[in-house]
Amino acid sequence: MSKSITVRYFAGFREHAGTDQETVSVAASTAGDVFAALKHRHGSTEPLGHCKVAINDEMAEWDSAVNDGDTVLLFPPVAGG
Amino acid sequence: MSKSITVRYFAGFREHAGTDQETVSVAASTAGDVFAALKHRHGSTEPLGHCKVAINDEMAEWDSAVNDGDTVLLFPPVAGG
Amino acid sequence: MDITKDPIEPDRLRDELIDDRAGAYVGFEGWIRNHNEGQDVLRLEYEVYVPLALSEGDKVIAEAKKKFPLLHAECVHRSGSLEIGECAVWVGVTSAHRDEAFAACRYIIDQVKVRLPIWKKEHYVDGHSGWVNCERCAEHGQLHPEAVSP
Amino acid sequence: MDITKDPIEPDRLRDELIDDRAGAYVGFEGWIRNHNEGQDVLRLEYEVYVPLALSEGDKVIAEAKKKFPLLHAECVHRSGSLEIGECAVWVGVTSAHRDEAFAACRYIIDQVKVRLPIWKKEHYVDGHSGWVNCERCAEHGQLHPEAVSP
Repeated sequence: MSKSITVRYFAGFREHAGTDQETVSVAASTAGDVFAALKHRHGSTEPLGHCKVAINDEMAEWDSAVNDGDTVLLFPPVAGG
Repeated sequence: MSKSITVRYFAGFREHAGTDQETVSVAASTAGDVFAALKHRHGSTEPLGHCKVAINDEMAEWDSAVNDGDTVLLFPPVAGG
Repeated sequence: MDITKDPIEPDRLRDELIDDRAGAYVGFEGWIRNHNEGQDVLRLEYEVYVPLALSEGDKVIAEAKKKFPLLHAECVHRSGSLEIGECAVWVGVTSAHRDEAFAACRYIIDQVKVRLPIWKKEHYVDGHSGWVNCERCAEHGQLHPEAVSP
Repeated sequence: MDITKDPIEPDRLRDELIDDRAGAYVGFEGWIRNHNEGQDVLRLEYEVYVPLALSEGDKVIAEAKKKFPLLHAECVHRSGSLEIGECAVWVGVTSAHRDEAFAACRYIIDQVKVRLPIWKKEHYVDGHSGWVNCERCAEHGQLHPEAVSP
């Protein structure tokens, strides 16, 4: 069943998508499903384990459930310091 | 055979000896012999391994040879930092 | 944890950790190097997702305080554009003895680097640029292997 | 290596290590704590045999530079009378990456503490005093077990 998900893109993902945020309708149970469904937007072929995800401003796991109306933040590999 | 050795005392050794330097005549082959012969002056019952010694301003070992006229510096356990 | 657009002042930050019970202070600073993986770096841009960088950084510091008997620990990371030589991140730790100050300072910087939502784009002397660590991000010019950063 | 009777200024000393090739700076400071082994400390006196402290300190720094790929490394130790909170020793190291900066800073302070001819006498709030580490020095009031210092 499709859910309405607001997706936020960061760093390289944002540059590839050409936007920092969009609301999409996706058939997704988990954060990982959202990442996979939007591969054409963020453009990443990184293994999921290199990237991170947050749901509604809380750090989450790729197998965390997403619900209708959630905001999913897609983080490319971090590089602080 | 006795040698004339100038002995310098530091920290607790100096306080115990009541002087920072004296020239003594001792029968000593090594720095360790000097330490042992002057136990009544520096007063230490520390194991030699806890203390350090220098001869003529160069760090030395307890089995380093001493010669007539040398200056032997007796260092109690160090505590920098 | 703090994120700032302004220059980091390590001496001022250190002074805030002063404590009569402290016998050891260890400070770490990450500076912008003029090279990375054989390329000449001109400047860097840090992108930080502030809300989660702050909460995740606070978690890291709380973990360090739980793991080690510390008196104080703090971390500040820059955002925005930085020139060569500027301080990108500072970590300061005080404790009674030095073992835990070294260990905790190291723990904090290691965790901050791998967990906080912070990205850096390097601008090279030859004109191109790229996001560090993002080998397969499908971005133009992002041909970096796994970054080895300070 | 430097030995000084004047207050140590870590921020000024750090600035002398600045280098465009440096990605990491690690600084260690040993501060005078208000307690040691359960006793309340009032102040400390450092006795330093300067000629050998300098030469042995220079050796330690040279060893660190040989062991690790450093850019710069320096150490300054105080002598004389110090109050609670004062900086007794500072070590600063810069390198391209953080691994070696942490390792070298730790190496230098560890070696400086066990090898340099430096002694400290603690003066306690209750009026007595003693040379740290000198359990069996046969001195009055020197009843300390092996010291665990910062």
